[in-house]
Amino acid sequence: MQLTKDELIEAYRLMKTIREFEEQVHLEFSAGQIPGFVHLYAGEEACAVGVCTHLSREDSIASTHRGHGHCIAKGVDVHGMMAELFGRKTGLCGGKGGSMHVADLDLGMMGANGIVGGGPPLVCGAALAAKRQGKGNVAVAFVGDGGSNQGTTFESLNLAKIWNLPAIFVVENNGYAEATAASYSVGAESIAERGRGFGLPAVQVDGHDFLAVYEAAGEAIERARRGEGPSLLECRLNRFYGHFEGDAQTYRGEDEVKSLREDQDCLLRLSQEATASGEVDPAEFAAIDSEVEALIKDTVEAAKAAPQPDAEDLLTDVYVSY
Amino acid sequence: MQLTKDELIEAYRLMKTIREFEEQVHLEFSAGQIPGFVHLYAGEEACAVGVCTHLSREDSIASTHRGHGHCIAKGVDVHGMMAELFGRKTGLCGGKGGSMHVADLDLGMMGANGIVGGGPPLVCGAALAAKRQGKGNVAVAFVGDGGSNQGTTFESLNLAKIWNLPAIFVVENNGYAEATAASYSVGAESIAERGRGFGLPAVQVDGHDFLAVYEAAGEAIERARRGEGPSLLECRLNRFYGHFEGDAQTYRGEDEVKSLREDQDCLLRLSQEATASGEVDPAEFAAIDSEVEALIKDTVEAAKAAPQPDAEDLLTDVYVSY
Amino acid sequence: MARQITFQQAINEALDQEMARDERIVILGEDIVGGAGAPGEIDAWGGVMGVTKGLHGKYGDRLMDTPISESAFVGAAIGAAATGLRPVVELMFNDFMGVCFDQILNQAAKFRYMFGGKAETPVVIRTMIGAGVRAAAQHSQSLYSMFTHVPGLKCVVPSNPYDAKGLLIESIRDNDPVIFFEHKKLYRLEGDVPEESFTVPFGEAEIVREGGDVTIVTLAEMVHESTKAAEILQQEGLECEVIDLRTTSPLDEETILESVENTGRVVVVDEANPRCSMATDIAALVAGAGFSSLKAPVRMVTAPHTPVPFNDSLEDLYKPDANKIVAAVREVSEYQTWKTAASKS
Amino acid sequence: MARQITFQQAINEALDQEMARDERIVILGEDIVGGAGAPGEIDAWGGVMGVTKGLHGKYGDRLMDTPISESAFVGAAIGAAATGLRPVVELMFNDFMGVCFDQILNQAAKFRYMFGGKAETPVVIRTMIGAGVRAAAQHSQSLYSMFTHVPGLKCVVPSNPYDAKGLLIESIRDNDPVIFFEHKKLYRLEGDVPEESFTVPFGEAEIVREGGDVTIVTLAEMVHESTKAAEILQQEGLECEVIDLRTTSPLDEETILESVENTGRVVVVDEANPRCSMATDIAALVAGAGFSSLKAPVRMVTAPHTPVPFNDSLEDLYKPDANKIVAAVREVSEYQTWKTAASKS
Ligand SMILES: Cc1ncc(C[n+]2csc(CCOP(=O)(O)OP(=O)(O)O)c2C)c(N)n1
Ligand SMILES: Cc1ncc(C[n+]2csc(CCOP(=O)(O)OP(=O)(O)O)c2C)c(N)n1
Ligand SMILES: [Mg+2]
Ligand SMILES: [Mg+2]
Repeated sequence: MQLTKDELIEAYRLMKTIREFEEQVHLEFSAGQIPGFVHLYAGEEACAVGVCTHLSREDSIASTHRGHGHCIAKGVDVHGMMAELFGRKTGLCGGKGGSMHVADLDLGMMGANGIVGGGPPLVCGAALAAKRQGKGNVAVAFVGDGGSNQGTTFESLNLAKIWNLPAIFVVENNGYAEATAASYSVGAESIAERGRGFGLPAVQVDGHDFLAVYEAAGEAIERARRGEGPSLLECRLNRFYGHFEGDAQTYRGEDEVKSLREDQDCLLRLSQEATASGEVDPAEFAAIDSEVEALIKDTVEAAKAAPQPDAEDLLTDVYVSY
Repeated sequence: MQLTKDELIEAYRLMKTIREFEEQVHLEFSAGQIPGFVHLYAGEEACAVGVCTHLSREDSIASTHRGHGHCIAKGVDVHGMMAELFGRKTGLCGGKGGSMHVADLDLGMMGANGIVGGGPPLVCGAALAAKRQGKGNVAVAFVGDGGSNQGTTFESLNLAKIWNLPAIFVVENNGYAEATAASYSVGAESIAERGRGFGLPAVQVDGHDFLAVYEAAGEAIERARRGEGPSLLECRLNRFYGHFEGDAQTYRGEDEVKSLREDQDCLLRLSQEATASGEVDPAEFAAIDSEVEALIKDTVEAAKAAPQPDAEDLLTDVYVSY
Repeated sequence: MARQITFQQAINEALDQEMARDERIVILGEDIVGGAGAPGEIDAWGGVMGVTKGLHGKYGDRLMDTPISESAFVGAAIGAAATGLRPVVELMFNDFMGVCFDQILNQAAKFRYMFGGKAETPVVIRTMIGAGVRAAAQHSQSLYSMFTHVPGLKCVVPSNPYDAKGLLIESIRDNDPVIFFEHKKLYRLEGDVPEESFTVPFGEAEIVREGGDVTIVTLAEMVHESTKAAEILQQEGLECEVIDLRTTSPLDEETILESVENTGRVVVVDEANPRCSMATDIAALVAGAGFSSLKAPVRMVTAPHTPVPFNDSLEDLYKPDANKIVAAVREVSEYQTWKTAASKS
Repeated sequence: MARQITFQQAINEALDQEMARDERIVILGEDIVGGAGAPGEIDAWGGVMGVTKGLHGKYGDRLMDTPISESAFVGAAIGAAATGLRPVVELMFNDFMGVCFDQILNQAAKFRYMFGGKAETPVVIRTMIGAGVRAAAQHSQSLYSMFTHVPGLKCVVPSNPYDAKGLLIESIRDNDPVIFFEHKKLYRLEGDVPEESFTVPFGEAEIVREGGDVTIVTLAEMVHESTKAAEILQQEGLECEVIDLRTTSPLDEETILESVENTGRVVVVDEANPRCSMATDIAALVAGAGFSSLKAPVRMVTAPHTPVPFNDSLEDLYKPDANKIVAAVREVSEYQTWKTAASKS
């Protein structure tokens, strides 16, 4: 699987967009501008982008509470997303969803999900729909290491297997579920190993390595497109922020985040590799960086200027007569 | 693990008691004497007895909808059971439970269960209680091949593993969940294999072979008693009757049941082996057979003669003031 | 005379006609074909009650047996609904909602609202309710009140073959998640059902019997006990209006309130447990919007606040029946307020 | 003056005192210690709201962090309760009942009855309810009506620190499964709480404010909005009696009915969705046993029949508040029946 230079640059742009989006959300949340529960994806960008680069809008993904990265990687509009986080009428969900419920069904983005383990069953359904439609589409469930312990996830692995569904389960093992270490909560040798116990081809990759994720995801997705059934992909990676915005992170090691930022930054790694090999000029990355920064700044400003929902919106989008 | 002759005879007696209990229930149900949903254990006796022979009343078991065999193997009173199936006041649950809810907490029998997958979480709890009490007791969950697909079961395997609980998951793979073949519903190579994916020691044994079950269960239970954590034991066996009483069983192969009765009868196998080796005189088994037949006949007669619950019983054993 | 078929046949026919009409419909559930992977007959069961029997022969792999993984397959139906199919999923007994409730409560019910109207979830969950077959505490519950409590779900509780067919077709064509409750005691009930396809709209209760003295509001199997009670009471000169809700969400408030305006006296008959229930829901409606017409306390005839007992006679005591309904109607009809006493004198 | 602590501290103290008293108590839940297996601080969280913080230091492995496997660990708590322990389990948000409801609905709630009284299940499930913190549709529900519907469960809904402590201790000592609902907006509320151990009995509502004109029946956080409303109304010369249910199952019917006997006018205030709810439950009680005293329609002030929206102003609109309660009380107090009109003249 070879990436063209344009594809690589596009992947970098998406990863940078996620990073910048999250950094700005972090600031706005700290400033009290964004309400509710917010979980940032910064540090994990290579996974979402490495997987979603293989997908078209006819393919589906279901996400988690930590959903911004998956949305952006799937092509969801960042203005709509930012406005949604601010709860504005112009948000993707009209301000009724917020960070944990960003969705764009038209783009095959089935929603972030406030319920850990909520997505995998839904993805079995999307994969079933894809299979019946017969156009070679696939569906991807993103699951955390914590979510990998939920019964719904296990059931879905088995269902996808026995129905031979074009489903891919991408486990983002960032080492923690809230404050609990994956080494404590996952009894198996690895989550991939557990997947193999269910009869799924399963591999573990370094989730900081965009190219590694890209390649492993490509294989799993191609297998699914060929009608050869589901796979599990365990990406080992790290989150740069706390579980949610506001988390003091005392459960982490001293300097853990600092050293992650220095040594395990998937963006840095991708750009360094690409510039070291001479494939991309550093200036090109720098140009993307400023474009993206401007774009995200604009989303924040636009969101702040956007109108609140109308009072009547409380009663729309649901059957109500009482 | 060597069984003494007395132990072997006692095991045979229990197996025969289960068989005879089920045969009589089958007749009484067909005659319209027993109401409700009834699932018979006939054919699977070696499993319940092979496992429970290792247990004392301080050890716990949780059973399934097909629970009569587990009850008898755990020492539950057959008169109380039969009366319960008939819904009588003298039944173990005062007639309020029926076949699917026979329980005797005093004997560590935590109940048959009408919910597939209901038992494994409960067993994690009983195992936790045993662990905290520190007397080397264990808890055993019986699960069907169908129940092995329930999310609650998977979660329990992981929980038992990470908490290093003295829990044993005995999967009774009788090839069917209702009319659905295990070969269809279980995506993994085997249920034992799936258990290993969760990090549990797991073996598959011939569930018609009492001695094989006895031995494998003994190892798992001893491991748990020593504080070395949970295991999974997959017993491959067969049920002689339909899924429930009334099942026409058209999904089964022609003569499937007939040939099972001839070739895969765990009772026959045990008695033949024991008599062939000269360890037990056939007359001893014959004597047990008639004792057991008389006993079970008596349970039926006693149940029929027993009183119905009183109207007031409707409102007892639960908080009610409205 | 019109054609008579059973409640069960009516459901089968609705599924059949809709599947023929719309390719996107698939049916998922445990043994809804039956015999998957087994050596014997395929389509061996058609579901545990045989309701879907025969459809596999016509529609092949549009019906799929599932493992006992309710979260996964109910969730799959929901996910498929959000991405282009129109699944009908069978959750064998409504008691099993416990192992898959999240997908209904937090996924299906919430999508449309929380995604700002950008999602449709046309899924139907067929499930069995009801006591009366000695199936004991875990297979006899009537849990529709819990689903009715949840915004975003529609809840259907047919009492007869005609409604079963018409409401199921309506459910399948609806773009919201619908929970379709089938009372296990009704499957063999026969009734007139047109052969052609038709729908019964949501939110329209049926007045199954007119009467000006007391209003009986009820649903599902209890419609029949209520009608029986009304017949007994007619002998005594008491005319009951019996209202069959047909759907609990949406609820036809008007039909209830209009009837109460006439009668001023209400008995609600609900087989389920009493607290926070459909019975209290109707009673509260009447106590609010219907208060000015009320001439007597609202009486609820329900199961007691206990699980369902196994024993036959206890279970019979547990369930509301015509006798209990008769007693309740008499009580409210004999009730004299200061106001009614005054107006009579 | 008595000692003041927060609602959250009251819960922590109740757990602490009971754990010291009874070895059999264990606490299970996600991050109820926090930091299991992690390199940093142990007891890092004490639960997502810090409620159990500090207990690990005293009681060590009697507190156990769990994986995100609610069915397994809630079920384990239930199984342990049936075999000799007295577990308190934290289900982070009550919205997550969907992934573990079977163990509550069909196991814990049913054991005692369906085993003919031969089982006890002394388990407490602590869980968070309530809207108001912009947590959106899946983290803001108040689902106590579903649990109240289920026979075999007891349901506790404290509104203040004193009750939180006394009711939690009572819950832990009770031999039935208890669902203990903590409103997330109350954790920081301060109030007088004795240092020593004490219990508040189940099934005894509290009259938090006396008044003869209108009865307001309410629970949890809404007690405070109701009190606020009562204060506003007092300015207008309307005296409200505010009743805090404290437990919804068992329910203190007498206190409600006695109050209605005095006032004849009732407003029920419940933050949850309106259908088949605690609001309808109380309304139905009053429409039945309280009917003879009723002088006006029973008004329910509840959330609308929609999921909880994320946006601040929509969420504020969603929740009942003092203004809405004031309006409802005015409405029922101004209502004139033929009877009351007549009796005045
Ligand atoms: C069913 C359910 N249980 C618990 C939670 C609370 N919760 C939200 S995120 C989270 C941790 C998830 O960990 P993981 O799956 O590893 O994802 P990560 O946050 O690391 O991306 C928990 C426990 C929830 N939202 N849903
Ligand atoms: C949660 C749940 N789903 C479905 C059922 C209906 N049901 C009862 S037994 C059964 C089959 C169980 O198969 P298996 O676990 O293999 O046990 P066996 O009957 O073969 O002993 C099913 C589907 C149930 N009781 N509970
Ligand atoms: Mg994680
Ligand atoms: Mg089986």
